[in-house]
Amino acid sequence: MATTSDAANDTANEPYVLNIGPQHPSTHGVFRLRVVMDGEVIRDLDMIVGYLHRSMEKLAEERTYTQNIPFTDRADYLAAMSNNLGLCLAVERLAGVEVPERASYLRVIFAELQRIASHAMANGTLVSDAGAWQTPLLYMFREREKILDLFEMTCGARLTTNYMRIGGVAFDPPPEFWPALQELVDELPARIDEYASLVQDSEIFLARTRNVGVITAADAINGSLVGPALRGSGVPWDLRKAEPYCVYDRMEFEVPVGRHGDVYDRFMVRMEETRQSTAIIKQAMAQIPGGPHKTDIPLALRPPAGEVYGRVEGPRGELGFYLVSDGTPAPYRFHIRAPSLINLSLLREMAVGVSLPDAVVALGSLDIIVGDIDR
Amino acid sequence: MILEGLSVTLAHYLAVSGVIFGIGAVIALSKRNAVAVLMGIELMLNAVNLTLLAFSRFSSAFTQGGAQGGEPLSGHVFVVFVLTVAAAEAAVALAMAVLVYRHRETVDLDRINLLRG
Amino acid sequence: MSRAALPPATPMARQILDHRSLLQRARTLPGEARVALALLGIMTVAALAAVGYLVIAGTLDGRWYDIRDLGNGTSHLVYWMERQGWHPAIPYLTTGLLGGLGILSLVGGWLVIGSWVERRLLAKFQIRQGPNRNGPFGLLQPIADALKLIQKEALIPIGADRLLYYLPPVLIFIPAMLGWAPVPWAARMSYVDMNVGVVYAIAISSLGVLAVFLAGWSSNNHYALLGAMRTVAMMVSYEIPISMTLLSVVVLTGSLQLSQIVAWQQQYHVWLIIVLPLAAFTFLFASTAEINRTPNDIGEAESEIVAGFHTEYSGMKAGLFLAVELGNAILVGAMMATFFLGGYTLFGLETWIPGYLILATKIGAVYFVFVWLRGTLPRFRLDQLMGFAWKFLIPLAIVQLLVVAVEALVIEQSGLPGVATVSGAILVNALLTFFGVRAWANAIGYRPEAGASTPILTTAVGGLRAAARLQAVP
Amino acid sequence: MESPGIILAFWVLSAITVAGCLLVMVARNLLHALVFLVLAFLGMAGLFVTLSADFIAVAQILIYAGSIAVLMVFAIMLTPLAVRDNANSLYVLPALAAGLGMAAIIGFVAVSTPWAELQGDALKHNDPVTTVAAIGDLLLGRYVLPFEVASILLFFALLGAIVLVRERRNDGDPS
Amino acid sequence: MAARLGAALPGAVTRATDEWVEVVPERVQEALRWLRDSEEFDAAQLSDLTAVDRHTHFEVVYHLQSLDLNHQVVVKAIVGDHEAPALPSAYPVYKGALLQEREVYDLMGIRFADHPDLRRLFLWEGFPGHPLRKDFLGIGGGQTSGLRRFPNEDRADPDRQMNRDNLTSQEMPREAGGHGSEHVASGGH
Repeated sequence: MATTSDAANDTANEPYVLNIGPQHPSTHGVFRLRVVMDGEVIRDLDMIVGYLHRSMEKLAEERTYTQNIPFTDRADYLAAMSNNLGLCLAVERLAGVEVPERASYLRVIFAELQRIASHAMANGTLVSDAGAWQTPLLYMFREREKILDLFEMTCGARLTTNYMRIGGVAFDPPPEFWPALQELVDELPARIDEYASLVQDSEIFLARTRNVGVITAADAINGSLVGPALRGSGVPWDLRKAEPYCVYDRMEFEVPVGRHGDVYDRFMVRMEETRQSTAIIKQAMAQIPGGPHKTDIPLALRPPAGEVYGRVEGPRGELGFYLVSDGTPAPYRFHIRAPSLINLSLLREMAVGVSLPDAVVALGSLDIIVGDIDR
Repeated sequence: MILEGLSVTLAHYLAVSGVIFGIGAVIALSKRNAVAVLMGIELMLNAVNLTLLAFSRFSSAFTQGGAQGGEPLSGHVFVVFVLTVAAAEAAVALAMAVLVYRHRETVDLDRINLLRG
Repeated sequence: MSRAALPPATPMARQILDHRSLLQRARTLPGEARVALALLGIMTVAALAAVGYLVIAGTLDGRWYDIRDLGNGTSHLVYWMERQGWHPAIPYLTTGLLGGLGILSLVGGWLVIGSWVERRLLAKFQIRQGPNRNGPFGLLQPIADALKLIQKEALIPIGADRLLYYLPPVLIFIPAMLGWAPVPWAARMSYVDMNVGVVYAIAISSLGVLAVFLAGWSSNNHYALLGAMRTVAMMVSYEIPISMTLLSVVVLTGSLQLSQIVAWQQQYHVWLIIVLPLAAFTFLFASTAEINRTPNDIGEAESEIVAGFHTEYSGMKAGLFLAVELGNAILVGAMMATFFLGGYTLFGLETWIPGYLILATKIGAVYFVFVWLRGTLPRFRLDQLMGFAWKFLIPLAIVQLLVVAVEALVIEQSGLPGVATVSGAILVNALLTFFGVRAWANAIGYRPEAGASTPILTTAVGGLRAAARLQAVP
Repeated sequence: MESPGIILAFWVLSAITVAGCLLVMVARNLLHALVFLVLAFLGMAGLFVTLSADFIAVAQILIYAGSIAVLMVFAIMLTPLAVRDNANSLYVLPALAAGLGMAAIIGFVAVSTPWAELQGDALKHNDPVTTVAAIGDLLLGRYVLPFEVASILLFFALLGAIVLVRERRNDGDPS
Repeated sequence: MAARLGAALPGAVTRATDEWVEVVPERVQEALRWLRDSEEFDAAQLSDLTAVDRHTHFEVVYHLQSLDLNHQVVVKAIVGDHEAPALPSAYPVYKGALLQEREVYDLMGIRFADHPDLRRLFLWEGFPGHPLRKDFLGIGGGQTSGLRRFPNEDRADPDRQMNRDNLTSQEMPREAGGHGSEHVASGGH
């Protein structure tokens, strides 16, 4: 509430500390913000994570490379496919494994499906954070459900897919998969438009997200932001374009870039990315060749000693795997560059001095996944 | 009926009003907290309101429509003014309490002795 | 595999029609039961037809057993008691108790049905099923909820102020019930048709503030206190536009009595929402703030402060808060219907249909709007809401009041026919609403955010320099 | 005023009001005191109803229980470090003496004065009268000058309160 | 690249391969700043910061990314002291190092000088050891990972105002306003 800026007063006033989390509707997991409030305005903010820490990087040092793939499912549990892909690409580069072309196309299809599913979740929860009582979220879940059905159809799991393998993918999709996928990509653009019409022109949503949580392009680069958070600030940086992996160099798509760097821009970038992803899937479906879906590799793959930093553009941005090999079947060092964690670097700058609802929306727009933060 | 013969007269209302006024005065005089003092003052004003309304109701002008020259509802109008003044006074007094707190970090009236230097 | 083909989202009405469980169950009944059910149905229809005929034929008009007006029954009861020579207190108390029971049971019943309606409707808005397990269409769900709430443990937070922690669930219930007193359910049918009905309604609604504050403060929880302070600030601010708009209504209709306001609308055959559209909007919007509903539910914004002032309440105490929230929505619906939607009248139809049914329908319509808003809109921020109240609604309400004062004078004293003057007032107010709102919004610096919000699409990649290049292109 | 309802109401409401006032005096917690104060205000509104002052009663609820109580809530919450207790100052005994003295004097005058000329047929007359219209006529007729003065007073009170508690604008960084 | 860096900052580069440059640990901040500001390298973003335990020493690895030029620069700093490793912080150059350095400190135990807020990130203050070190074989000190409370979590640094008032009750000191149950600790104080 109202205080003056006197030093005497500041020390005399008890800070009003609010613990947002670890169990809170807007932290999207067991994530905790300890916020010092002055009325509605945030004066200081501390982030407390680690409630979901499983020490994945330590555990990985005792397992073979293939055995580590399921860990990546559980790091960013809303983008398991992209995480699988990141690790597999890194290991393939380290060990020099060739990937069949069909597998590369399948990887692109699944990674893009995963991106749509993840963005649906991100945007849905962002609108929920802005106060819409779950309606937009459930609209987006409608499409996400279908994508998860496709995952289940292919690899038997909906969330922790464990689908990619070093040298390809685990299974070729069943024959029923392709018509279902065709149906999905045919209806997706209309569904995305429907969702957009529900939210993006809503005057209240604009009032809540315009000029909130603004990050300038320079700050975003310096603060190591990646993914939609970086692109929302106007920086056209997308690893699929910058260093194309798999077969992204054969796809035609565009990178959406925001204008102001606010919450609304990040929201809109995600919306546009789902449209682009649909286009990529369509192209991949048209181009996909036959052939094997996997190269055979030794059960205990022993990459030569050395190190590699492999990365992909996951739904939350640059997902890197820094692997150090000493020639044994298990990695000597296994480090995940988690976009959710590093995107939080600027949270304090975004949240201090604004009101609590704005901070909640800003946090929601960064699209954090606690499994990815804590690993 | 049990209540026969227990009719309520003007004196009853005045007595109740006197008691409330007295309690209000005690609160206003004895409390340390400025807000509590204000509560006492509001109670005293309320007691006065009760008196005014009682006189208005029990005066013969009330039912005879001012036949004897008095306005029947003047008491009510006075009460309206008292309400107005009370609201204004409460707003200003509470603003002052907040202000005093901001400068002196207390609303304890025993410690607010600016004039003592 | 089978899950791959989910049914597409269908419109709400279609989904309801597709819900065949009741009919399917009816088909499995034994033959006798089906015959009995059919007979029962035919008898009900016949009885309704007979009553309808009697009502239309006028043979039952004005008698105590006239179903159109429950108030007649009560007045006959009073006359009967007076004829017995009993003490006047007895009929007084009897009718008081009867009316109280009537309102309590009606509101209670509505709470039960309303929570089901809200959940079902929201589910339909959100392309899901909603409660459908308990009873037909999940109709018994509210009872199951209530049972669950009652048997939950009543937690008291450590450090809570016990007295003030126990009081608010009860305190907040009182104004929610008292508010029903002046509502006219039909001609000559309201609990207390007091002279100062409008002021009474405002005064009663202002009592809830304190209970909310005490609930938030006594819980010893920062979320609760924040929610309480937000709610208090918002309620206090929005009382002013509500009072202002109701003042316009009072000035136009010339009465503080709710039945007279309805009578005015009946007399001129026009609803006040048509005469005073701006006031009606202000009242609806401000009411959502008063009763903490979307888009103004910042007092219990679950994404920010969990549940606001009742975060720490559990069991039936929390249930009471939720019930009051719903009850307030219905009460506001009743006020809205009475002030702006013609109350129990429906352009002459109230002669044939009981007035309370018409009023109930209108309340249901307003409630539907509330649920609709909740299913659609995001939430404002506190400062935006406050700004909207103080910078926008209050000045416009004052202008509206001045205009209405002149119109009321013309309608009352010009001697022109009511059709002409009221039509003129409708025209003037519509113009005021349309142009006044736009002009004032422009004046305080509101610019609609149209266009320019879509992202830039590019195929180039790069960093800061590329970003500068992209932004430079218009 | 001999209708049993009114008599019963008077005694019950007086008891509530006086009890509320006493509890305000003895409550240890300022917010408890506030709750009892509201109780006293509501009881007072009930007493007003027994005096056929329906408009004033409703205004009492609106202004005292609704607005002034909320103002006090704000004042209490805006002074967080201030003691939230309702302690007595050193002057408790003189205050008690003064208050009791006042109550005694008023009570004595009230009971001992022969209010005969005021207790004519008027008191038997229990018909409720509509006071709103009459009050309005009086306010805009005979008492129009005080009415306007009151409105100016309110305006300046509003202005004064805002000016008093306006925060000094500290531009720059908010932390 | 090593040559250019060596020319700009004499004595900073110790070793260079095709893939990375090793710099003197004390001068790593300087080297990063030069790389960020140089027109030629334009290493605008710190995309990854991590460390590798080599039993005798630590390698701190910086992956720098130039977005405009679309190339990656890898810088390594070899920290010789395995017992109490320390290094200048990259935070003054890259804000993105804030949480990554905290993570490395938490899991590897490398202290970054002039980091504004060097606390453990995932584990609680007082957790015995740093788990990602190769010599970390289990939690010592009689503690288990299944602690009911996170000890000392809220008392990390008494100077920080935020920690000081964490568990005091709001404005009303009552009997259990202190650090009571988890309910109080997580219930919004």
